[in-house]
Amino acid sequence: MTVAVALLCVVALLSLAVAALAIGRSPAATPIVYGGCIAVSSVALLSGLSQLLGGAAPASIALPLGLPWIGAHFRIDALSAFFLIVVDLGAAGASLYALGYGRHEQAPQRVLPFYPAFLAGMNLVVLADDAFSFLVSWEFMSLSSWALVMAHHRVGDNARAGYVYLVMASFGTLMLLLAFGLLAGPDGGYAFADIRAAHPSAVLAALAFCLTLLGAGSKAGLVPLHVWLPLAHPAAPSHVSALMSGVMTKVAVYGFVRIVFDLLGAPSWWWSMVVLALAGISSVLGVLHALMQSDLKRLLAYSTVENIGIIFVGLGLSLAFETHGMAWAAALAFTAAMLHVFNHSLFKSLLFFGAGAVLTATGERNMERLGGLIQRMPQTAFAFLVGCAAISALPPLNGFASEWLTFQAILLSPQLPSWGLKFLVPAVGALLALSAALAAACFVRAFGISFLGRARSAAAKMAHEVDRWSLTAMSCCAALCLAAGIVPGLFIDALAPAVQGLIGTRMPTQVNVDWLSIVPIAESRSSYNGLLVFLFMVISGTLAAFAIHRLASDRLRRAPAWDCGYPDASPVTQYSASGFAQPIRRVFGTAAFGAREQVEMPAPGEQRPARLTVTLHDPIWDALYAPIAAGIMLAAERLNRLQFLTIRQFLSLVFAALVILLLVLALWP
Amino acid sequence: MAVIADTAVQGAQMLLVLLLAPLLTGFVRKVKARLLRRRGPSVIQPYRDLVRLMRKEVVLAENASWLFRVIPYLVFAATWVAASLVPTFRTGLQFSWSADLIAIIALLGSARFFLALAGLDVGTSFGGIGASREVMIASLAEPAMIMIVFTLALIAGSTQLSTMAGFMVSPVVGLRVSLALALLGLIMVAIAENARIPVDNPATHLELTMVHEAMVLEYSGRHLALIELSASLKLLLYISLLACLFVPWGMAGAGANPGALALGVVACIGKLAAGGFLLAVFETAIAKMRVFRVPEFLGAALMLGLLATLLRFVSGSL
Amino acid sequence: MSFDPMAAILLIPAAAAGCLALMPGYRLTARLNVLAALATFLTALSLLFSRPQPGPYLQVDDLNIVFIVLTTFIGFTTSVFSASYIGHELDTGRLTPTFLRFYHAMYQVLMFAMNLALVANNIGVMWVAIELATLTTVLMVGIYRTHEALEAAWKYFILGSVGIALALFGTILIYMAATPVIGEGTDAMVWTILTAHASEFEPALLNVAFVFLLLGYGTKVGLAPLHAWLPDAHAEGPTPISAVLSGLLLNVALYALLRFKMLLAANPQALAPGPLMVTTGLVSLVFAAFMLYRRRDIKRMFAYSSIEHMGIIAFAFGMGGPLANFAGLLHMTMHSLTKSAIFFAVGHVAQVKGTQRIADMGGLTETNPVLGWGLVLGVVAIAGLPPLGIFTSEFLVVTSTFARAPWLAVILVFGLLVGLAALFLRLNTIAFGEPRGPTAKAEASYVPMFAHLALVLIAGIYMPPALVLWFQNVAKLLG
Amino acid sequence: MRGLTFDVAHLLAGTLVLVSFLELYQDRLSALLNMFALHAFVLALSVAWQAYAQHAPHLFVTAAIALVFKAIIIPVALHRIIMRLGIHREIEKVVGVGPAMLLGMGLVALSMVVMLRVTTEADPLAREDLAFALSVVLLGLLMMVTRRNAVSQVVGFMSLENGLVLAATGAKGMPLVVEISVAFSILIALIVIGIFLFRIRERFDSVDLQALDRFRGERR
Repeated sequence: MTVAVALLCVVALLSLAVAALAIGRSPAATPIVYGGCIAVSSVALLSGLSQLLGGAAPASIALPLGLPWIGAHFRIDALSAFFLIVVDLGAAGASLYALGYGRHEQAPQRVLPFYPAFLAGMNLVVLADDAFSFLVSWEFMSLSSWALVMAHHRVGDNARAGYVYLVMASFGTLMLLLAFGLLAGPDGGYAFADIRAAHPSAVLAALAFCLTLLGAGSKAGLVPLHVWLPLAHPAAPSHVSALMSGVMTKVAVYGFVRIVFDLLGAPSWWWSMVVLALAGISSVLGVLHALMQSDLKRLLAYSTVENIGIIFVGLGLSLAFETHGMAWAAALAFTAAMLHVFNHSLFKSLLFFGAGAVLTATGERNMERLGGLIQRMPQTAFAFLVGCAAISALPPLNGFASEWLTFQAILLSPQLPSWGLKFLVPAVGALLALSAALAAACFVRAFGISFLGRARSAAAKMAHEVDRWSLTAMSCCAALCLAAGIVPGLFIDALAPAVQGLIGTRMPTQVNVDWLSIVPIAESRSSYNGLLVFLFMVISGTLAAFAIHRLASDRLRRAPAWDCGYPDASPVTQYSASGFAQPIRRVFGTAAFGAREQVEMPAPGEQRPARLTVTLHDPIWDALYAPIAAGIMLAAERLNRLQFLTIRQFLSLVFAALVILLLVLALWP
Repeated sequence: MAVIADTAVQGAQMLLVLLLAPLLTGFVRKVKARLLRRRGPSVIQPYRDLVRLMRKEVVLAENASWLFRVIPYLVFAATWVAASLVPTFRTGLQFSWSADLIAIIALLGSARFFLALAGLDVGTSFGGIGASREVMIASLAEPAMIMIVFTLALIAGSTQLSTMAGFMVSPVVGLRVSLALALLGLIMVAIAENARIPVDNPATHLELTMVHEAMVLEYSGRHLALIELSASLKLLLYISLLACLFVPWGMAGAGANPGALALGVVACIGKLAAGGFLLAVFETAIAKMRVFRVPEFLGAALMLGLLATLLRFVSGSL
Repeated sequence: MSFDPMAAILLIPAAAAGCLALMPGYRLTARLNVLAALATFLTALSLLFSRPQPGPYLQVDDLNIVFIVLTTFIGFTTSVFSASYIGHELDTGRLTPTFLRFYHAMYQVLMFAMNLALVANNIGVMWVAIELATLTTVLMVGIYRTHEALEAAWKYFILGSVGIALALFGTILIYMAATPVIGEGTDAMVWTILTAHASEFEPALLNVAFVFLLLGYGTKVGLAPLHAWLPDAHAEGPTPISAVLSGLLLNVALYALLRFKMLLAANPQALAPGPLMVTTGLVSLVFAAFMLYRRRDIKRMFAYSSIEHMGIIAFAFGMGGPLANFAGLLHMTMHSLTKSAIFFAVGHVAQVKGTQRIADMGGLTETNPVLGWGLVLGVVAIAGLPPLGIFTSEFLVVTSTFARAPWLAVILVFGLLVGLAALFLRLNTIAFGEPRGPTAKAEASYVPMFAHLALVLIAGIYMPPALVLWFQNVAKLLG
Repeated sequence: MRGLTFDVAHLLAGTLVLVSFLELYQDRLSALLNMFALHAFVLALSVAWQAYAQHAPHLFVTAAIALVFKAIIIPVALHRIIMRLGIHREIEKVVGVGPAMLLGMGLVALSMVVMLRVTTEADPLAREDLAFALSVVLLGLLMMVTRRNAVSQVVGFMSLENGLVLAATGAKGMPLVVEISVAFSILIALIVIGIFLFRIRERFDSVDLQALDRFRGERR
């Protein structure tokens, strides 16, 4: 039933796309398409919710599409239902936001047709139940998002971004293709049911695991496959960026979970180590790069890399626990990962909405030219602030809840017998803590530089609050962030069936713990109550305010900023984004991204200003991708000579081929 | 009945930390002055300062935003909640389970987050300096703290402060390498977090080296009062944290009789005094380091924490 | 006498060629051309339902019916396209009416030759037909009389003749192998009889024969290193001819190869033809993928992509087995449709921009949205991205291979990825970025292009069970 | 009688191979053309003999074509062309005579090995003929790739094709032989005409005097 509804929603989305193709240029198209998307995705959302909360048995449908002798199988179980919710919640939010944001689109006919298609693709991936339809929807998702990235192909090097994105996406798809080729076996049992039934040998499973890690990892943006992400996500229109960063990466996580936890069967001991190592590196590298960006949307994209790292830490831990038969711990770690999936989809969408709002208000993405926006767009500023607090894992918001759970999972890991893990897990824990702290720094910078202080450019001075739709979308996301932060127990219970389905067990039920606090293992061991913390802060804050205003003075006088008595001339003298990041760049820079500073000091008496230039580059690009590209280009160059031979030379090629083959025949036993 | 008692104790704890915090600051200042052969201000001077600041009108920069005015209350609330959840004179507080040690650190983290924003709000260069240095310090101090928490949690098998304290008094603990490392690391972090010498100088102004003071430079009146108060609350929090983790003796257990409670309070005050005294001595003995040496200092703390955790992971007995 | 569709698909083009050679005026001739092609297509369709008995010279069976229908269909759509294309050529004066007449006549002759090669039940007739097709295309490639065109035509001519000579030698050897079993005379050249007795033939002779046939017809298929004529012939000839070359002539040659492969496969002692085809296929794929990077001429680029796909198809058939053969057939069909659609698009692009240099065209989706997006869709399809048909076949090829010979599949995937990267690198300059070059409106009929792409799209999503069953039978036939 | 047939056919085929070697040996165009005329003439003889031996009168047509067209018309025409182009003296090879000869030997050996592996079930006459035909074909191809000059390349192609005709006629009762030889004659005629039209003096791939190098695909 639910799966049918979901599929109907997909069909509706696709027909919306076709309709958009027809009416794309007319001004009425924007509200129609986005309105339709809201309606459809909320229906899909409801179906997902009913499946997950209703605790219905997995339902599946087989359609006579795709490969005829297999057909297209679609199935919805708890896991797909959960991800369906994530996808469609994000989709509904983005569409709502786009109702307002989309009006400023210069070339709507380049966005409208692909947007519903993109949503449809993501929904299909989650629903697919055989290798073929999974891959088709997977690549369809990439393709439509590529088209959306190319929407503003004339701006900057967006075209290049799209190119890198498409190549990496196809790489991922081909890797998954190989993985499925392994799992399906020579007689082509592509249906997931068959793959589950056929238990692959250890070697086969290991190979498939690596391929899956490459395939899904490249889509999720796991280091070192992340290079496309910070290029492509900012290039798209902001509501699409929100979807790509907040939702599409989660679909990639779904792919990883579906294959590794569901299809591959029992994991072997070293998988978790690979995942954990990559995840830890991703989280730290991602946030460090985010700290160095001055482009607001690129900063957000890099922070997505970090959060994907956090999610994969959870997944890796649960793999480790599963390997050593500690199902309850595995359940805890997996729940942490899923909770973070949900949370990140919320606050990353929120932040991208905010960035988009700034973009519409000022036309600027560069933080160095922003500032003081809190004065002119207070509501946006507030929503953005909530997002920043959430993503920096500050209690009582939702980011903290999931990171707290992850830490709890790490604290369980000394009981693991494997020595490799004994050394790896603490290191990963340290990396995680480091990345959390750096994330806080990163978002202090993001919010402080672009919303606080004084306007650094005329555009920022002229900014104005954005439209109602966008604000509604943002405040909805903010509200959800708060809700998920103060009552995480409800959400943990909600996604318990998904955990149960994969791990075989689940975390203890949290609802009937008193005061709605969450207790992963035991009261005496650890517990956290977002609600109470929230209440305490509110009460003590208001108490203080009330007391002071009642008993002491509440007089207030506006005056120029003091600043130690220095008359502070122009806004240029405030701290800039790069200046703010300088201490941290000094600390980590040389190691993480070969940062180089050259100071060009004019000789005494010269008039020209001194100049400080900082060069950063991604070591992974230099070490991995540049050589590959160079190699391919070199090979192309060499082979290209064959284009310019004379006919005689071509004939001699034929002749050589003939003689060689004849020789083979002559020498054939 | 018990509930009411517990709630009362919890309330007492909240009030106690609130009242003791300025006193502790004053005490530290006094001791430092004495060590420097100065008479120094009286111990209750901080109370006077606070009251005067409360009374004064607030001079607000023209372009300060609403956030700038909200932040002092936020910071104060976060710090106070954190401080009142750390057991001082009695374990098993009413609401201690509502936030474990990790959550308490995160609460302090959010206080710092907003304080840094405040530094950036007015858009002056000093505020920027303070904020950017503060987040740099925090980005190293927090992980170090988390590592230390891991160590202790792994020893005590819990991140619940009451349980940890309860475990620490029990004889099974004994002397452990990892414990020593954790203690050292925690002290270093505490110094950094409270902006004390050698990381930062609480008494300094108009210096390019200052961090915490630079952030709050634009504050005045009641706002400044709240921030000062939360600073001393934080100091108290860390000292009592050290106390309840490493010298938990004398604390009253859950549901103890008033006598025990009184004893606990006395013990707590004694510990605070001792901690303050040691801090003062240390601060007078050492010189402030350059800002760009701070990462090395904190990096050392982080390494200590990581080492301790590793030891815990590798062997249960260390 | 009663209506014999098998003869009809030969007679209609022949007759049409005759008339077109005589008739003046391009509008009329173009219409007649379309008409004749349509008629041929319809007769071919009728073959689906009423299949005549194989005679000594002609036959229709499961295998070649696929090719016949495909050929006649694309022949028809291409004639529609060429009607709109040639008009423009006439306006710009690149072609004179006399040449145009010649062009249409040749077009039908080509159709005739290809149909003959397909329905031939006789290896000799098939050889003659393919030579005829070669000669016609040579003449049409050179039709613009520019230096480059003559150059290309000449190269094609020489290499083609050598290829044909080799193929003939192979054919003779087959006959020699057959005579001891079947006896002298025509019977020893008739497919139906040959395949029936293949198992008793002299294996060593068959091996030698296959080597020659592989090289001879392989030259026509454009497998590396015999491909040299292909890119230039595509680039310099009129675009409809490029479409027919890529979409059809390569298939016809491939069909001949397949026939002989079946012959060999039927003989247990003969060396397995599979590995040979697999090797040449992989070589062509990887080689063409790398060659794509340095192309500056848009038509030459897509010619190389044809080589790439021919490599994939040869690879698939070489792997053999029901799944791979099915994939090969599907891939061949999809490639013909897609590539001809791409060449339709490219032809209009070249007319709009007035050049074939990639560097001189840009931002096509801005200036001519329909054309631009059509081209993008075509490239997406040819790059093997879902939900278009080529993905289905590539999916089958890769997965079925990976289960049997992982390393081959890895090479295959590598080649695919390299080729895809190259294609989109160029597409970025052509379709996106700042508009470059003249931005006239294209007066063109997009019907054929989008018809093909629609078919490919549908095939990617839903394949009618009848078609699948049919393909599966053929796949079994190919062994 | 059987033996005689065999020997004569054998002899003629062998002569054809020998003449191919002679062609390979020539380094003057005019001399090369004469050699080719001889080549074609020997072919004609052998085809005629096959026609007689197999009692296949239609093969006489092929023989006639070979004699008239290849042994007389084409050489004459080519003589004209080279006279006009004034290239009847020089002839530049890629590899010298010695290596070319050695290569040729190798090729003949190769074709022998390949063909004689065919078990004796096949008609011996056919086998030997095939072996020689294959060597002629390979030698022709060798000539095409070792000569720069267009005319000599044509000659190479024609002797290659002679080998084909030899094989075709060697195959007993093979239908369509006549048609095939006709088809080939047309092909060659076209090539010769092409050379004549485009005034190709140096190489095949230089369609015009000044178009030596410029138009081979896209320039670098």
